[in-house]
Amino acid sequence: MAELTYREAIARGIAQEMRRDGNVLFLGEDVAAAGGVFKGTTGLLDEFGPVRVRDTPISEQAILGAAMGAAMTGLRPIAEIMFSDFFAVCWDIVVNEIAKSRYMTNGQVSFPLVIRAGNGGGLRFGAQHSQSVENWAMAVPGLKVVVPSTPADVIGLMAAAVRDPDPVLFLEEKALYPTKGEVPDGEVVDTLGRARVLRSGAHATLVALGNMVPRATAAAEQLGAGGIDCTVIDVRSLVPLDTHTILAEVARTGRMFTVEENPRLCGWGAELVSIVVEESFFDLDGAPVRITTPHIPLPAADALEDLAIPSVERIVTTVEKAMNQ
Amino acid sequence: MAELTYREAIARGIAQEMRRDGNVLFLGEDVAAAGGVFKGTTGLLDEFGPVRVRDTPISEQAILGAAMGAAMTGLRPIAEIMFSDFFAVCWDIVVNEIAKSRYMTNGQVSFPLVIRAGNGGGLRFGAQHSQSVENWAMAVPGLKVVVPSTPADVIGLMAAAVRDPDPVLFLEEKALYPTKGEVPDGEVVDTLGRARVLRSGAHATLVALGNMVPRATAAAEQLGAGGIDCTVIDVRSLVPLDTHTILAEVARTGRMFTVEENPRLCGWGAELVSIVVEESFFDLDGAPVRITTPHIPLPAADALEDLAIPSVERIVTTVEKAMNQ
Amino acid sequence: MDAACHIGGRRLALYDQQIRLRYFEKRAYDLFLENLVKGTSHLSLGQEAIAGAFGVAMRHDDYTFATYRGHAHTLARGVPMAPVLAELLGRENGLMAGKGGSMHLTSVEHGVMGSYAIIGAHLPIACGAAWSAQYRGSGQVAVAFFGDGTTNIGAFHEALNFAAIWRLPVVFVCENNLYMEYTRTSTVTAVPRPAADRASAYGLEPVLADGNDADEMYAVATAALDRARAGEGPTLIEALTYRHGGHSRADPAKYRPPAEVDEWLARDPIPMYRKRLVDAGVDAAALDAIEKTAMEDVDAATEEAKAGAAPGADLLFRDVWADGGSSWRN
Amino acid sequence: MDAACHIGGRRLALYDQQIRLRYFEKRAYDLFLENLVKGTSHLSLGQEAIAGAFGVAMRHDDYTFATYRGHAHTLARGVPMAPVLAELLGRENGLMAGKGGSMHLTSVEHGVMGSYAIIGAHLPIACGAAWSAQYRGSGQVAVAFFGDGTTNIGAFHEALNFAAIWRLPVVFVCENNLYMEYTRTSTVTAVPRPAADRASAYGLEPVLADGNDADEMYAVATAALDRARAGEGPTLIEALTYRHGGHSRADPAKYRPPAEVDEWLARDPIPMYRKRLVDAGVDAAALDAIEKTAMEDVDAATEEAKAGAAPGADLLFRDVWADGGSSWRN
Ligand SMILES: Cc1ncc(C[n+]2csc(CCOP(=O)(O)OP(=O)(O)O)c2C)c(N)n1
Ligand SMILES: Cc1ncc(C[n+]2csc(CCOP(=O)(O)OP(=O)(O)O)c2C)c(N)n1
Ligand SMILES: [Mg+2]
Ligand SMILES: [Mg+2]
Repeated sequence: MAELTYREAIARGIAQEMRRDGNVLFLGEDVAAAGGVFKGTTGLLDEFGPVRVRDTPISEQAILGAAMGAAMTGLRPIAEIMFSDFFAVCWDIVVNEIAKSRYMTNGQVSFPLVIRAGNGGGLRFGAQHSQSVENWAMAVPGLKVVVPSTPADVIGLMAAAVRDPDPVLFLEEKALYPTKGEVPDGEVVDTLGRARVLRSGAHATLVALGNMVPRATAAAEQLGAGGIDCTVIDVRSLVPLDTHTILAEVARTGRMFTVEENPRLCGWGAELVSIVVEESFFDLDGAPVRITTPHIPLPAADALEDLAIPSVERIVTTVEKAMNQ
Repeated sequence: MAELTYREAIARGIAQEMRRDGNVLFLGEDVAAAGGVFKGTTGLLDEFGPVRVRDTPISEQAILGAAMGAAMTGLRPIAEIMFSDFFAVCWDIVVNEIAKSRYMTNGQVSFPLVIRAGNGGGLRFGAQHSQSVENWAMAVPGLKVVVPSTPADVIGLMAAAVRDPDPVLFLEEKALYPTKGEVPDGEVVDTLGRARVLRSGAHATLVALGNMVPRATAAAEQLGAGGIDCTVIDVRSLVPLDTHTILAEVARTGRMFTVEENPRLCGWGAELVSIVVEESFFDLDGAPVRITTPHIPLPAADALEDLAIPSVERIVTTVEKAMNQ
Repeated sequence: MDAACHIGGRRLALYDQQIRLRYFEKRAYDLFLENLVKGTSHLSLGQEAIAGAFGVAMRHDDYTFATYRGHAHTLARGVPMAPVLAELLGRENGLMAGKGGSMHLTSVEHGVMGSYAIIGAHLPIACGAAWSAQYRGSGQVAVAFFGDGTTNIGAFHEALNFAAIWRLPVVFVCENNLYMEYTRTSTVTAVPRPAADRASAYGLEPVLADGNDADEMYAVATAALDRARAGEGPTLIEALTYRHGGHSRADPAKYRPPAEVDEWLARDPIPMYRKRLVDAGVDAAALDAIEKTAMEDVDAATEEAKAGAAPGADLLFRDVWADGGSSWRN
Repeated sequence: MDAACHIGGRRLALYDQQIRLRYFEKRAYDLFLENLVKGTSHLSLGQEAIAGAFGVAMRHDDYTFATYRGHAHTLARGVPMAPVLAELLGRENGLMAGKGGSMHLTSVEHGVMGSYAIIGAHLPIACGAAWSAQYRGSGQVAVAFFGDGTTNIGAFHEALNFAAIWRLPVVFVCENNLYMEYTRTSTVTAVPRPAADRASAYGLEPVLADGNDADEMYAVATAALDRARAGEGPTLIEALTYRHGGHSRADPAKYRPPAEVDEWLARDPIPMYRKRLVDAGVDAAALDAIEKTAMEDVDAATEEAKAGAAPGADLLFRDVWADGGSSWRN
C-alpha cells in the first residue's frame, strides 16, 4: 500500500499498461516533455521515450483521428484531450467516427482506445474550462464512459479501459487531482461497469459520480448524525452502467437522490431516475430527486462557482427536506 | 389557407422574416444558387439577392462563427447546417461560444440567430446522416431548441425563432419534408415554449416530438379503437419546455409515454420522466414509459432502420402492454 | 497489385480497373432507377482513372480511406462486386450486412478501412493508420481520397500538418472534380488549386496531375507510395477530373454549363485510355475480353445482390460493442 | 484613438499604451502571488507592443477579438483598469461581475467583443463581425489576436479561407511568441513561420513584423486596417515576440533555454521604445510623467478592485437568456 495523489495515479496507471503492452502509445498536447498541464503524465517520456509518448500540435481532430486510425490497425492508443470542454472541437471524431464505425462495418473494425480528459469545475476556470461533459458522451451510442473518484480507481479503471476492446472516455475530475488515497502495491486492474457501494443505509440512496462522491459521502455522515441513514453509491462507470447495484439499493431503501455536477437537463441522473421508475416504480417510497448544478454555464468567480456546484450543505438540506415531507 | 409541404414551408418561413427585417441574412452550403440540398430554400436567392443569401464553403465552423459574430454586432442571421449530424464538426461554436457568451459577459452580448438543420432518420442514409440530435442541444445551457412537426409550425416557429433575442436551434425533420399541411394566409407567427395538445384522452398521455408526432397520433387512433383513450402532445419546443401543459395532462391521465426518435440514453424523454416524477409523483397511476430508438447507431438498410425507429405498431403494443399490467 | 510488374500487364490492369469501376457504377445507377438502391449513393463515373490507378499501384496490405463517393475506391482494392452492390440494396449479403450503406463501404480484409460521410473526417484517421504502420515498421501506406470542396474544412488542415511533422506514410489524394455538391468550389475557395496551392502551407511540394489519365495517375501514385514507404513523409496530390453525373442519386447537375460538360465528356478517361493502348499496339481483342469479363461480373454480382434477403432483426442489436452486443448496462 | 494624429502624439500614445499594459500585468502577477487572483490568468508581459500599437491604430468602433491572454488587448481599447482587475479577483465590480473571469474579458462599449478560451474559436467569429460591418457598410474592422500554436487548429483554416473569399474587413494578428503552453511550436508545425508561411494558402501576402517594435507594429496595423476599410479584404500578420513569463499563473517556463530568454529580455519592447524616443529628442520628463500616471492608475485600480464585494447569489441565475433570467421552462 502507498498513498498517492489522484494526479500521480494517472501516470502510474498509464505506465502500468505501457509496460505490459508495447502497443500502448500515448499522445496529446504538452504531455511528453512537460508531463501534462496538470502534471498528470510526469515521467512517462523518460520511461517510454519519444516514440511511444508524443507531443502533438493544438489539433484535437488530428489527435483523436490519429488515435482512431491507430486503434483500428492494431495499436492501443491513449489520447489526451486537455480539458473535456475541448471535446467540442473534435466531437465529430468521437461521436460520428469512433462511436459508430464498429456497428456500421458490421463488426469489421475495433477501437481499443482510451481518451482521457480533465473534467469538471471547482478551479474557477470559467464556463469554457470547467464543464462536466459525461452526459454528452452517455447520450451517444458506442462510447464507454468512466469517471474515477479515487487514486486507486484511477489506476484500476485506466487498466480496465486500456485493456477493453471498445473506446473508453476516461474523465478525470480536475478538482480531485490533489486528493490522496491508498493504492495497493503491484498491478491494479479493475472492471468497467461496476458501481461501488461506499456506505450502506436504511433510508435513502445517494448516487454520485466523480467529484460529487466525496461530497455525497460527507453529506451522508451529516445526515446519519441527524437520523437519516443513507447508502452512498459511486457510479464510476456510466457506460456500461451498473443498474444491478443501483436498482437493488434503491429498491431496498425506497428513495433515490442523484448528486450531479453536470448541468441539470438530460443528465445521467435523469437517465437513472427514468430507469428506476420504469423498473422499480412500486418499490419507491417517494419521488427520486436530482441534486445538480443548475442549467446555466458555469461562472468563474469563486463565490459564484461555489453556489453553482452541489455542496455538502445543499445535499444535506435537499435530502432532509425531501425525507421529511 | 393553402396546402404546403413541410419543405415549402421552410422557404416561406424564411422569406416572411427576410421581407420584414433587412437585418435577417441567410447562409449555408448550397443554399443560394441550388436552393438547398433538400430544396428547402428555393427562391430565396432570387428574391433577396446574393448579398443576403450566401453560399459558403464546406466550413461549418466558419458558417456558425460568422453567424455568431454577425448576431453580436446587430444582425439576425439564419445559418444552415445541412444535416444535424454535422453539428459535431462545429459543436464548439454552438456550445462553448454561442450558448455561453451572454452569460459569461454578464449580458453584454446578444445572439439573435437561428441555426437550421435537417434532423432524424427514415431516409436510409446511415448512421452519420440520420441522427436525432435534439438531446445534444438540450443538455447544453444557453440554447433554445425547437422541432416543428407540421408546415404551419415550420413557418410560425421560424418566425418566433428569428424574432427571439436568443440563439435557437431549429431542427427540421428530414422524414417530414414531403408531408403536407394547411397553412394560414398572411403572416404566421408562433411562440416558443408552447406544447400543443393534439388530442385529449382519459387514460394516458403520449408525448412526442417531430417525426414521432404523426406516429403517436396514429397510434392513439388505434389505441382508442381498442379502448385506451390517449392524450397526444406535440412538444414542439424543448427549450423553453412547456412543463405546464405536459404536467397538467399527465396528472389528469395518470400515465405518461414518451415517443422519441433519439437514441435512448439521456434523452428529452428521460428529462420529462424525471420532471414528472419529481413534481407529480403521487398523481401517477403507473411508471412513465419511454418508447425510443434503442441505444445504437442507426443502420442504413430500410429493413433495419424501420425496426430501429419507433413505429406506430411498437407504440401501440408498448402502451397496451403497460396499461394492461 | 504487385503482380502487375511489366508495363504491358500493368496497362491492361489499369484498363481492367477502369472498366470494372465504370460498369459497376452504371449498374448502380440503373438499379437506382429501378428503385432498388436504398438511401443515397454517389457515383465515380468519369473519375475511375484515379481510384483505378491507385488500386494497381498500392500494395495489398496498404490502407484505403474513402468517402461517401467510395464505390470505386473500394472495388479497386479487389473487393468483390456482389457484396458491394448488395450493400447498396440494403441486403443481408451486403458488405456490412446493410448496416453501413453506400456511404460507409468497408472491407478490412482488402485494406479498405472505411468510407466516411462527414467531410474531412477520414483525413486525420488515415494519419492514425499511417502512424500505426510507422510504429509497427510494417511498410504500409495509408491513402485517403477526398474532393476539392473538402480542402476548406478544418480537419484537412489539421491532418496535413500532423502528417507532415510526423513524416507519416500517408498519401492525400484530392480528386478535383470542380464541384462540391451543387456549388462550384472555385467560388468559395481562396486559391485556384484547392489542394496544390495549399501544399506549401505544410512544407510539401505541390503535385498536380491529370486525373483522367490512368498512366499519369499511376506514375504519381507510385512516386507518392514509394516516398511514403521510404520514410520521407506524406504527399498531397491534386488530380483534375470531372464527374459525369450529378453529385448523388437524382441530381441532374443542371448547375454545370453544357459546354463544360461536353468538354469533359470528350476527355472521358476510359475511351482515351483504350485508344492509347490500341495506338500502342495492344490487341483490341484483349481489351474486348476485359470488357466482356467485367460485364459478366457485373451481371453476376447483380443477380447475387438481388437474391439477398432483407437483414434480420438480430443484426439490429449486433456489434455496437466488441462483445458482439449492444447492451449498455450490467 | 483617432486623436493621435501627429507623429509625436502618436509615439507618446504608443509608449503610454505599452507602459500601462506592462504595469497592469505586473500588478496582476503580484496579486496572483498574494493569492487574490481566482482561477487562471495569462499575462502579455513582453508582448505589449502588439496590443498597444493596435490600440492606437484602431478606430474607436472597430472590433477586438481576444484570447484567454487578453488583458492587454482589452485595456488597449480604453477599458478602465479597475473592472478588469476586479474581474480577475472574482469581484462583483468586475467587468463581467465575476461571471467570465480572466479568460473572457469583454467590453462591448469599447469594441472588445470578447476573449475566447478555446483555441481558434474566435477567428471565425471575428469573420462574422467583419461580415456584419461589411453588410452594414459601417467601415468597421474586426481584429483577432491569437498565438503561433493556434495556427494548427482547424478553425484557423476555415476562418482564413472564409475571410479571403468574402473579402471581409478582418485582420488576423498572430503573436508568435515561439511557444504553445510548454511546447515549442516549431516542433509541431510543418513550416518555420506558422502564420506567414500559410498566407499563400488563402491567396494572401505574407506579412512578418517585429512584434517588439511598436512603430513597426503601428505601421503594419495601419496598413492592414486601411486595406480592410478600403474593401480589399483580410490581412494575416505574424508578429515575432516573446512572453517574459510562463504560459499561465505559476508556470516557471523552465522549458525555455536561458540564452533564449536572455536574448529576448534584451529586446524588451518597452526600454527599447523609450530609448528610441529619447534618442529622437523626446523629453524624458514626458515619459516619466506617462509612467507615473500609469502607476497611479494601477494603484488606484488595485484599491478599487480589492474593495469590491463577492458577487451575490442573484447573479448566478442572471443573463442566461435575453430576458435576464435562466429559466428553461414555461
Ligand atoms: C461536415 C460535412 N459538411 C457537409 C457535408 C455534405 N456534403 C456531402 S458531399 C459534399 C460535397 C463535397 O465536395 P467535394 O469535397 O468536392 O467532393 P465530391 O463530392 O465532389 O467528390 C457536401 C457538402 C458533409 N457530408 N459533411
Ligand atoms: C481547443 C483547445 N485546445 C487546447 C487548449 C489549451 N491551450 C490553451 S493556451 C494553449 C497554447 C496556445 O498557444 P499559442 O496559440 O501559441 O498562444 P499563446 O498562449 O502562446 O499566446 C493551449 C494548448 C485550448 N484552450 N483550446
Ligand atoms: Mg468535388
Ligand atoms: Mg504562443
